[in-house]
Amino acid sequence: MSMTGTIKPSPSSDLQNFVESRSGQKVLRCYQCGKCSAGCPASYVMDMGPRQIMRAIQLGLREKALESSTIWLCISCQTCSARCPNEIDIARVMESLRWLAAAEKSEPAEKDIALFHQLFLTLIKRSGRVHELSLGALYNLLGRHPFANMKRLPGMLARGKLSVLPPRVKGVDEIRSLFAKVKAMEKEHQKREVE
Amino acid sequence: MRPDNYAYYPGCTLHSTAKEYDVSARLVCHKLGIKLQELENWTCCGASSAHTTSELLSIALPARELQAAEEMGLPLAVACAMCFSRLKHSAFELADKEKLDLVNELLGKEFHNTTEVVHLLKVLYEERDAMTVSRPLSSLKIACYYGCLLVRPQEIVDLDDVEDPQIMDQLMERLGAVTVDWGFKTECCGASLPLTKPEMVLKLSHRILSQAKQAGADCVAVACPMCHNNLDAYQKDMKRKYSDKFELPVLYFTQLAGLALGFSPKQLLLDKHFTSPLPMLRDKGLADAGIAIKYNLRLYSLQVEEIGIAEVRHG
Amino acid sequence: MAIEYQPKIVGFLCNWCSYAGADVAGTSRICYPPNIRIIRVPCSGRIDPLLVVKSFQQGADGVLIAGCHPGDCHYTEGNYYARRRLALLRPFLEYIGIEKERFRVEWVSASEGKKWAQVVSSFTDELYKLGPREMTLAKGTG
Amino acid sequence: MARTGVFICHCGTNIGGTVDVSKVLEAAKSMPTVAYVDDNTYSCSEPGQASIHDAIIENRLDRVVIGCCSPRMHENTFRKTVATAGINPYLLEIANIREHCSWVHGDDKEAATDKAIELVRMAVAKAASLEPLFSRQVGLTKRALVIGGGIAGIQAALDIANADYEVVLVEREPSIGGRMAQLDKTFPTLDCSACILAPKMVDVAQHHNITLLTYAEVQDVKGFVGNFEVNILQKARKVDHIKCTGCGTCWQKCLERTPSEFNLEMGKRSAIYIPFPQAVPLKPVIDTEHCAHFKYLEAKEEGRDLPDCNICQQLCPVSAIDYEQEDQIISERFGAIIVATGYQTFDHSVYHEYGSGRYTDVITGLHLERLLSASGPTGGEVIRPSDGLLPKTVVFVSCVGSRDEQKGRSYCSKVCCMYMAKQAIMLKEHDPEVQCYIFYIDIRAGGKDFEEFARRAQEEYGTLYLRGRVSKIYQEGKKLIVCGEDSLIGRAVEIAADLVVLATGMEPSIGAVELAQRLKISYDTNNFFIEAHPKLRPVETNTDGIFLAGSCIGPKDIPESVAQGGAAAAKVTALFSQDVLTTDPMVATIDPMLCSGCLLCTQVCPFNAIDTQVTRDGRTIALVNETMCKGCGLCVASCRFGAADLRGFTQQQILAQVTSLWR
Repeated sequence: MSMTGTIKPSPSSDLQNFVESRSGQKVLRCYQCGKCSAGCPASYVMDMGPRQIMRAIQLGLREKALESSTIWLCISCQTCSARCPNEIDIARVMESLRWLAAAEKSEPAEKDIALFHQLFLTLIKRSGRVHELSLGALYNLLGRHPFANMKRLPGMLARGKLSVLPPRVKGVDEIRSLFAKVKAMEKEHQKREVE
Repeated sequence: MRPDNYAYYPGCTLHSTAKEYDVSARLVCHKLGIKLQELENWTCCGASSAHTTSELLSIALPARELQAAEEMGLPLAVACAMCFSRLKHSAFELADKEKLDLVNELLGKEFHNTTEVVHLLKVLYEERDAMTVSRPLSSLKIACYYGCLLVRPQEIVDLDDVEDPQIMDQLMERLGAVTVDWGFKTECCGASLPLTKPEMVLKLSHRILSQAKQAGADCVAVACPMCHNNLDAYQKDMKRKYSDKFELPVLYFTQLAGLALGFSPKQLLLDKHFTSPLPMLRDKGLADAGIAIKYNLRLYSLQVEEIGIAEVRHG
Repeated sequence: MAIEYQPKIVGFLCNWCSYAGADVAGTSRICYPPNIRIIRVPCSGRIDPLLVVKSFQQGADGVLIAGCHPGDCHYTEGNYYARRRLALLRPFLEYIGIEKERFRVEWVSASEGKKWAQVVSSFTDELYKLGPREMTLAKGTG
Repeated sequence: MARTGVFICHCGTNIGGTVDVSKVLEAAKSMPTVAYVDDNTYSCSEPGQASIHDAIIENRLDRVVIGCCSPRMHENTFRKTVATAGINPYLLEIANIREHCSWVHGDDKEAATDKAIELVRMAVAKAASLEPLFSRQVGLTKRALVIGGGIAGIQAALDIANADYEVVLVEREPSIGGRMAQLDKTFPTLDCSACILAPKMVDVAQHHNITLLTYAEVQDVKGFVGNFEVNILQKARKVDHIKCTGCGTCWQKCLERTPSEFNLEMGKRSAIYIPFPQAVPLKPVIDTEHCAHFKYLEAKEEGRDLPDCNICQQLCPVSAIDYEQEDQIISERFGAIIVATGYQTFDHSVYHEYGSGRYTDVITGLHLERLLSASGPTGGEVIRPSDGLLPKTVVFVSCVGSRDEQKGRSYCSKVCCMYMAKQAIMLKEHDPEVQCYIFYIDIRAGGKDFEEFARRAQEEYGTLYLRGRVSKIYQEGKKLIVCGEDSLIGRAVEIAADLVVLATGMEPSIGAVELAQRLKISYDTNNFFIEAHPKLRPVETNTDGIFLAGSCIGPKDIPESVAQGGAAAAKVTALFSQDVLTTDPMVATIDPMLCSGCLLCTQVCPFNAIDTQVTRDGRTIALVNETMCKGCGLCVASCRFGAADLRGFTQQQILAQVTSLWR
């Protein structure tokens, strides 16, 4: 999405409606003071601060919001929500934007983080719990940064903090069907939204 | 009348990287006559990944555990701040009848969303007056670090003030320790990003540690495995990056409670940290062997029985 | 022919707080259901229980009384008398077959335009839920 | 049979745009007693009133109903109108079809019209049973009470006194002067606050028409316009101010030292003290909590042993020190009251993210005023409270306790933007090496020469304005790290400051609510007092004879407070220019035939307005004192025999309104 050229503000856009209905937050309450961006631990690596995301929603700039790295770099620490003078739960707004981005399968600006979450869920689906060793290994393999974060591995193993074998839980089949049902439901839901 | 019997949800990390949190929690609760019954076949709460990608999943996964606890008819004690947050959020969302029906359909179970979710910190805090402190931490200056997920958002987790929480401080003071007044109790440490954004975790965690140090703390007390990992495991890298002169041990509040109640550092797995607290504990005269307890950790269903004096290692 | 049920509310408002509060709702253009008919009285303490009973007898679906918050009465203590007097009235209303939900006493200050709108809205909603009164004692037709 | 005229006002489109006026007129025609209907674009306008006046005469109307705005707005206007047409002014009834109808049902024109018709019908029904009323005349006490000795109260007191009426000025603190006395310079002119205030304070002290009661509080208020009875608590000063010459020996020789409230605890004062050098009256009070003598007495009570001290008593050349002096109640009569109780600064301890007092070098704007002031604790040298060093980097944080719903303060405190600019300028004047940063959300400089002043702070004094609200302040070594965002560039900013100044907002002075309840005036959700009309009656309250001035109504700067002080004074002098007051005739009546003499009414009446009389047949019955009665109607509702009734709101009239709804 080009950062140059003029923008066309579209008040009370679909984007705004989606965010407001899914997050329960009133986007227009934001008066752009920037306390959120100022306190956000991740803002310095984001392409837009939380304040700018709120603005993008107010202006109805769909791509700008959904293609930002911000929504993926948000750690949900909720510092913004805790301090917002207008009592907007900005973390929830971010959350709702991620859902929309995921639903629209729009290319995530932070592929690694998206990948991480995806693997995380895959592991849950497979064994019910997260096996950190596998998580790390898979992430490094698929993320094409084979040696990321290996420093601590020996230490972890030495301290018996990482079990080599993934845990086994009886509830796994339950979990798998749960995942399946959720997927189906969400598909259904999206269809309805489209229509 | 506070319950002395809880359903217990350790969460994934407490069975691997945060083993010591699990063990110390169980030991302390045992000593206080609080029964922790681990949920059978519990599964992951979905952590940040679920609520990042799917609203439904982020409610359904924790709901599964809530339902299990409901069946046991017990309040659900949680150790990990992330799990705590997710379970609380799920319960909060499920106040909406529609969502509850949806989730019941997903789980294929009767769930009425009656489970009370409590964090272990709150459990011990409620217990503080009943504790018999055999090894006061009086020589210790502690910076209590709560992290973000434990206290936010107030209207959902409702544990303590979001900017200046107090209950861990009060608990530590009850155990004889001195707590420092500092401004970083709830600043974020980088949460689940070490894998994806290590440099960010370094920056944030370093700032927290140096603030704790400046406030004059001997160590930091935490109540969250992620916080612990971020603050404990990366101190070598911080030294390199920020040429820090100091190391600051990071302990779980349950380990500190364990010390005060007389367990030995070894029993509390205090030797498992990357930044070893043992030297510090030795200067403070808190490292001697405590009451000997024989226990084995196989299957993580801790059977504990107190026997004689001699220190016994765990199998 | 069947006309759809439109609850009619008689509202007795004290001049100094609640009537002014209702004015503020107007000046700030806060919309609320049109079912209420406001009668201005100097003080909630002026409201004779008889006026409430009469309103119901005439066919009111609900009666709302609003005055200054306790402690804020323009006449020092009028609203305290009102509170006690109207508390005694409630069981009597039930006795003569009027659901207690149909009678409300609220404190609305001169600045609480929003609260006034909320009070009227929620009361009106409740009366819609309750449905029409069976006119046990009413001589009016409602 | 009454002949009622119904007039419906369009109020431009305010009513006409929503309510179908023609329908209302049509319906009104068929209402009982209605003899004439008409509409006006603006009934309150001169042509509008004229047409009503003429219609009354031409159609021999004897009742008037006007469907328009709230009676709280124009009832008096129209009473005058009908009076000019020869009808008793109380034969008028207003149907509030604007505030209670068109403005709140804009979403449903049809429903609004139906409702308007019913409101008019109710009014017509009531009008039919209205009776002519005649007001009485009572004398008035031409003395004014001014509560609060800040700049607004001082101005009000002086103006009334200069109009040659007596004034009593009551101030809670030992000296008048209020907040303005604590300020160093004033924006945008930069003249010295004390220098322009002190002369006025002296005028007050010396004025032959002003009685100054400092260290005193209003305890309770009875009565009504023209005749208020007020009890004032004069706290014991332990110093006889008649004898005292203010020579200063006592407060110079006193050995005790305790934090000075006036200097916000940054300096110390003696136990017998005047709060600041220019204090008026320049006579001390003893703070018994910290005075060694009183501590000794207390200890003796409890059987403990403490050294006694009475240096002040020994050294006082006129033996004015009176340890035995007690609190006393002063009862006075007043015709009017002006409330000017001002503001206090917001307590920032709820801002944990700013340290909530944890960091000594995070101060408030008012602290900085004291540090800048030559009469302040540091003699005008701005130093860091923690280590006394001179700050070179100073960061201002705006909107602390303003525009922040999360902290329960939604309003803008109005003066902060300007005082920050002023303080930035003054800091640079004091020390050219100082660099000031101001974090702001908006620069609100709406006032004469304000914008120009704020620009000077930036252009001439190099103050760097950063647009964003600060999220966090923490200590790093000797520096304070201030974390904000520059929202114009869209990046987070961190500044290492030597001194941080929180621009804390204004909130009503402590005790405002209690005072409002004593005076029976209303206050808003932020506890600011409510004016009778925000636009047209800005210094009146809804209680006749009680007026407001200054920041007790809402945040204000000095010129506005002075203007309001003068305005309130003008209202009072206008009131006092009359020799008698006409009372509201809407008072209670008691029917001697129905009165059983139970005298319950005498007990419930809040104004002791019900006397008793003995009838010819020897019965003792109740009798309303019409000058005392305020027309609340409590007696009416509590009279078991229906003997009591209230003129203008009679049982019959109200019942008529009710029943008209189901005709």
